[in-house]
Amino acid sequence: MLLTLTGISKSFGAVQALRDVDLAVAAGEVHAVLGENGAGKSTLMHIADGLLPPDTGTVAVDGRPVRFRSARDARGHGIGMVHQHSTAVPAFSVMENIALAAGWAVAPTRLRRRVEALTERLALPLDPSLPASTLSVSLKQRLEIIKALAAEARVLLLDEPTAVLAPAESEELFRFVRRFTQGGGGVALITHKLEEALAVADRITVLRRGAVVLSSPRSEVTAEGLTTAMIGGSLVVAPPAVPLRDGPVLVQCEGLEVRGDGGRGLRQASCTIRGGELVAVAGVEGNGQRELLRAVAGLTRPFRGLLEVARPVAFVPEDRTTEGLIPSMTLTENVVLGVGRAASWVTGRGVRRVDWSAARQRTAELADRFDVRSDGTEATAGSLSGGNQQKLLVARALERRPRVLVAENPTRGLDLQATAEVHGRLHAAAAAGAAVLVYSNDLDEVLVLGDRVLVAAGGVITEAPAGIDRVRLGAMILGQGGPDAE
Amino acid sequence: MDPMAVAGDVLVAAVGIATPLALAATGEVLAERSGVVNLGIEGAMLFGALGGAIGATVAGSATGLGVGILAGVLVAALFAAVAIGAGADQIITGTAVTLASVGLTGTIYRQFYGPAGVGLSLPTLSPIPIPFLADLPLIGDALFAQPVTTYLMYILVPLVWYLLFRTRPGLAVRAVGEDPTAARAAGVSVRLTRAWAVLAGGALAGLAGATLVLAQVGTFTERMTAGRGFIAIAIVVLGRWNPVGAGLAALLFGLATALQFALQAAGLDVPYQFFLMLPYLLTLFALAGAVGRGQAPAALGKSEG
Amino acid sequence: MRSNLRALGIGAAALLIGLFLLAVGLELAGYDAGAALAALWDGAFGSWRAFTGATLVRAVPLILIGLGFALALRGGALNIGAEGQFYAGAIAAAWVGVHAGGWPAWVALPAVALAGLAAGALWMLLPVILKLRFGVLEVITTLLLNFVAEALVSFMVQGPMQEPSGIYPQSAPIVEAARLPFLFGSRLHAGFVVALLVALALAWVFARTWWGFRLRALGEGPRAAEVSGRVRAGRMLAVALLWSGALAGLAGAFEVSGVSYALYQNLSPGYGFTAIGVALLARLRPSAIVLTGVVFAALEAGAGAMQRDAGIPAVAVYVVEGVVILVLLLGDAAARRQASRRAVPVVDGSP
Amino acid sequence: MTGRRVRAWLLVGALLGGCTAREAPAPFRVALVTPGSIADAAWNSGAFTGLNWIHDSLGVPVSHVEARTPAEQEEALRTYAEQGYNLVFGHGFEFQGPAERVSTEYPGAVFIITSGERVQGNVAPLIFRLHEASYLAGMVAGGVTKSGMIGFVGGVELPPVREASEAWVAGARAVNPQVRSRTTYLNNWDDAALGREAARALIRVGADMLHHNADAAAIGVFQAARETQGVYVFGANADQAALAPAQVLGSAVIDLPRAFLLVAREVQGGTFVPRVESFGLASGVVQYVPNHALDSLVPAALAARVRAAEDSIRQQDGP
Repeated sequence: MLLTLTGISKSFGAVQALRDVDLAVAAGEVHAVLGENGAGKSTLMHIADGLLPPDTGTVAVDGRPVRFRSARDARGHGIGMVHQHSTAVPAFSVMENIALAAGWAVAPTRLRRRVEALTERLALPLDPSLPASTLSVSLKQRLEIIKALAAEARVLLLDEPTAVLAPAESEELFRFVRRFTQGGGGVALITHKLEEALAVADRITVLRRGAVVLSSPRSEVTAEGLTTAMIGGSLVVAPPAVPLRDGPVLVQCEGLEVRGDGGRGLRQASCTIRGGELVAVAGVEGNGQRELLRAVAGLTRPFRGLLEVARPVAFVPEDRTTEGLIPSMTLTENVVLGVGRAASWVTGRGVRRVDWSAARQRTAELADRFDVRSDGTEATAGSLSGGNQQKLLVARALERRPRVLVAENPTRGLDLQATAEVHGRLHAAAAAGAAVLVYSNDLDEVLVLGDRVLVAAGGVITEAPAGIDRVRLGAMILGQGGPDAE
Repeated sequence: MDPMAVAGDVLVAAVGIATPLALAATGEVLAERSGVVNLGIEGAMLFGALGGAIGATVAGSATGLGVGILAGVLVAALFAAVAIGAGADQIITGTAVTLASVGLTGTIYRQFYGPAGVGLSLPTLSPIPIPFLADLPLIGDALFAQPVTTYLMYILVPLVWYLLFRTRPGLAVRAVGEDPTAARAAGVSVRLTRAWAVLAGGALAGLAGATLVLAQVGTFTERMTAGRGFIAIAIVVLGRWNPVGAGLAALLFGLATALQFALQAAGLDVPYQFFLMLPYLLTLFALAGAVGRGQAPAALGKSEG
Repeated sequence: MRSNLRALGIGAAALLIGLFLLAVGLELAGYDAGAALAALWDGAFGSWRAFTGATLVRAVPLILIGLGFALALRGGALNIGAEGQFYAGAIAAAWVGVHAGGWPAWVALPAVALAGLAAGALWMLLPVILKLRFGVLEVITTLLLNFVAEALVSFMVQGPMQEPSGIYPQSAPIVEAARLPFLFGSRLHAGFVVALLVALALAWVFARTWWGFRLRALGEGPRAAEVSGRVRAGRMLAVALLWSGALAGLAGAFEVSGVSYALYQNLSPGYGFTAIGVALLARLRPSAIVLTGVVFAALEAGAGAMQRDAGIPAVAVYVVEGVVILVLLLGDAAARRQASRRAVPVVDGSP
Repeated sequence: MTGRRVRAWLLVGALLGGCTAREAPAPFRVALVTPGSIADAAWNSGAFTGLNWIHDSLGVPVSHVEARTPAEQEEALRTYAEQGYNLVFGHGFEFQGPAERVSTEYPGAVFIITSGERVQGNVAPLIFRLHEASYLAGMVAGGVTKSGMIGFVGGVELPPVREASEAWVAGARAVNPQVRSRTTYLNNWDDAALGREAARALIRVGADMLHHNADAAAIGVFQAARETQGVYVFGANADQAALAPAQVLGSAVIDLPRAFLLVAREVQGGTFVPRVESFGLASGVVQYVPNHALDSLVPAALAARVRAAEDSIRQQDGP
């Protein structure tokens, strides 16, 4: 066994994150760790990676017990973590990032040669002198892998690696994973996607609420069995509402061009969204969809072209704690900020005042209706769990009674139950006559959610044909053919 | 009068004035590259000056430089304990450290040299002309006939540049300043790295203070740094967080100050107060012209804890 | 409410620790610490005269500048150039006050105050423009302008505003009508009441108004505030900074029209920097700034008394001020750590 | 809540005010208020020494405080008067106005204002005509200079500073009408490094004789002179030959302690009558003190001329 975790428990205050968990990664094997968000997968990986010490239990490498005091320690033992979000320093070049992670000397000429040799050997090409901030999402992930392997990792811990990738990119990643295991390495693949685990893993372990509920070879499990193990019960899913096809046009854009922050931005978009429609955008990060959504939400000014959006517009940003909520402020304050001065609790002319007791009351009602669980309206937004934060964000967006609702990755990091609830709210908003525009980097979510699907590729927005399947949509977002391709 | 000679002399003064500023600013570059703004370097300089004076009184100039550096490190350690150890706001901590330093140096000085503070007069480090180089026209004297502290500055500025941009510890310092989370994931201890950077910055600030005493005036006077630490921080911004840039920016400020006195001494019929404003206004406009938003270390000033 | 009490507790503890360290230091240096602390107390609170004429008079600029500093920092902007804005306000106020001959007090006094406000804001204009147009940090620009302001005052009192005999580096005295009336038959001028009113107004702005709320949101979560679409960061910070400068300018105006009655070069003993401590000790809360302003003023008034009655170097009080702020920061950090130990960390590698 | 907290605080102050009234004053006490640090080796430290002399010679309690701003200065005078001090020195012209205001409230106390303006009630100025000594220093400079250029470094442009600089130039021109002069101000009394740069800038434009009135910052002027061959410097306020024994040709000196003691004796003895007390060369309180180690640099004829001028100024002053 390359890596063995035995009897691991970990708690944060009153919360028991892991309870007596065992996990082993063998050479030549992909071991999938499956579970919902909050099941304890990340905590387990952080213990394996040396970022967190376990309360009890042991970590062993090659059968010998070890105590990691830091991530560097773990790396010294051949454990390499590939985080879901890039851990590259944005201002550094690719090679500086590799030097930082692997402990290599910094002298530029030698470093470049060394990096080039490595990427060639791994068959993962990457220009050493590019700044990390300019890399696409999949190249950022590639950099993460190269960083881990530069430090001579024998075990790779992959944390939700496909969450931000297009299907073809995922395929490429898994081809690399197979090469790596064939070369004698071991892989722990953390995921909440069943199909992925079934497709790639040699062995599957399911975590639920911090405990192992199932662990067996791939050959001995079924999709149904895994679902039951993950969720531990049946899901409540709101039925999709029937869209109003003939609602008024609420969003209209024509030849729209928006400059991005350093990237290419949005080069060309023409679209029409009617009230009652839920339109989902598919695309790999950095292809113009972010600029489209933010222009529709009124946050960035178009560079060129026509854009007409009915008011009021509400926006649910992807990053809940820096762009969405202010963690240090209370629920009430966050609601007041989001709803704006049109709210009933903002009174007076000239010097506008806030009637806090009215705002508190309304926040309490919203929290109740949207099932936001907290220590009350005066708790800080930072004290909420991710799912409850997202529900609060959606609640306050809807409180504006928007005619247009824009949401970026509205279920990122949420568990299945919370995801279903958020989906239900979005459908309900459309059913109530709003035009809803949603971007998700999860193709399945796009297909489940959208009445219509728009595709962002290379800064150009096109509409996907009705009834498109996952494979063709995957090809479209990589700009490989589509209905209009010449 | 030979205008070349006058220009050369102004340059000599400019380099002299720039030396402590460049030293302190280089130290601050180190700290800021690690993500820490240390407004306490004004205090560290002041303590460096006092340490330099006391050390030189007891055991000569070399000891003075050593004690000055040590005093700067101690002040930086106080700052680091509060701002990094406890994760307190850096600007506020720096202000408090400087405030306390003004009080403490004043008190210690009076304690050491009597309540009325005898005007102690220490031998200063005299200029050491470097053979051949010092004979270069115009810049020879300015650059190569200076006290040893200026040569230390010539060594330390590129050294810190090399450290930051060509070595692993430097890479760690910059990583911590750009993205502490990423640095931690790479196994770099954020607090420890920042603490070292701040302490090294304190050492340079202490050396800068000692330079004032030992290479320039030969005595300590209360509040003698007169805001040079704050100027050094502006110089860091002007030098775009690069030791070499900071060295050049310090030279610019030194030149403006030297010019200011040259203009006063030239007996022009302009109120001298406008000459006094010159270095500061020049720095302001240089900042407006030279600074882009994207230059600062991304995690600068954000306490971590 | 409970957090208010705890903050007050930490503040008081910081003060006590600072004083304790002062006493230890003084004993070590061979002074009589008991006599020194007694003198400190006497000089600050020992008599009605000391309390009003020494402590509260000093508190006025500290409170006003502290309020202005808090106003800007609540929105996330650091104004450490209050010293310069103070002088700008003093120059303008003295100019108006000297030329207000024949005006009734009810015209002259508001004119002086307005001149101070306007000049303080004007002195902030360049940093605001540099921040918005070029992205130059206001910390640096406001600081550099302090040095410029000092030279400008020097020019004014030697040049265009010098008193008629042309001998002394000070302006002519301002007219009687432009002098603030005294309160309770003491040396405390009416600027104190204005400072209290400004504190109340600012507390109300933060707690009750839409603008104040958005400013706080901008300070606590700049990205979220902007993305919410309710806050235009540049404009809001510009307004907050200009008011911050204006309040420092008002402090300068009151120092001229309530205390010195003329423009001098050395009008401020560093109010602009001490007030930073005042505002931070109060955690930027206007009501608490009144309290901490008085405490810091008392420390400085007491420092004079320490020197007068116990022979302690007056600079020693800076040590107390510095230590009080440092201890406070440590207490804060400890409280934060305790709070975060109870909370569940976000487990994605970032603390 | 705000209001309540503030009211409580005010109440505390009021209560304390009532219960700690001061005891009756001791027979005779003397106080000094300086506008800056007494660690300046010049203007302020001289006054502090004077205060100590008073303490030692008259055996009376003394007290000192630094007050940098107009507000603090008036408050310091008022507090001393309130505490019953009989004699208060305000060490600088800036104390004149505040002292007059305070004096109306406390007619019993005597306020002596160094470099003051006029007599008003019990406020009396103590004027030092330091410029008479600076004039003599200028004469020496004008006679000795080889470059024909002399320089002056001022701290802050105050009346006594300007007077000294003007007298210095006049003295030099009396000996050598061709002498050119330059004056530089620092706007600062503490920054010795700047003082040095200012002096060096003067030396660069050819000044080989320097004089100053910049307190602690002037230490840098001496440093600059020590660094440059052939440049000589004249001290101010105190005999500063020790700061640069090979470069200081002489100093324009005020014997502050002696003047302070003279006044204190009178006030203690009850013979003091408020008047403009002005000390020049004639009194011996203001002196030009040559550095005899460098006498060889000053031609005998020049030295004689300086002595003659000194005598004639003394005569004019009268006894």
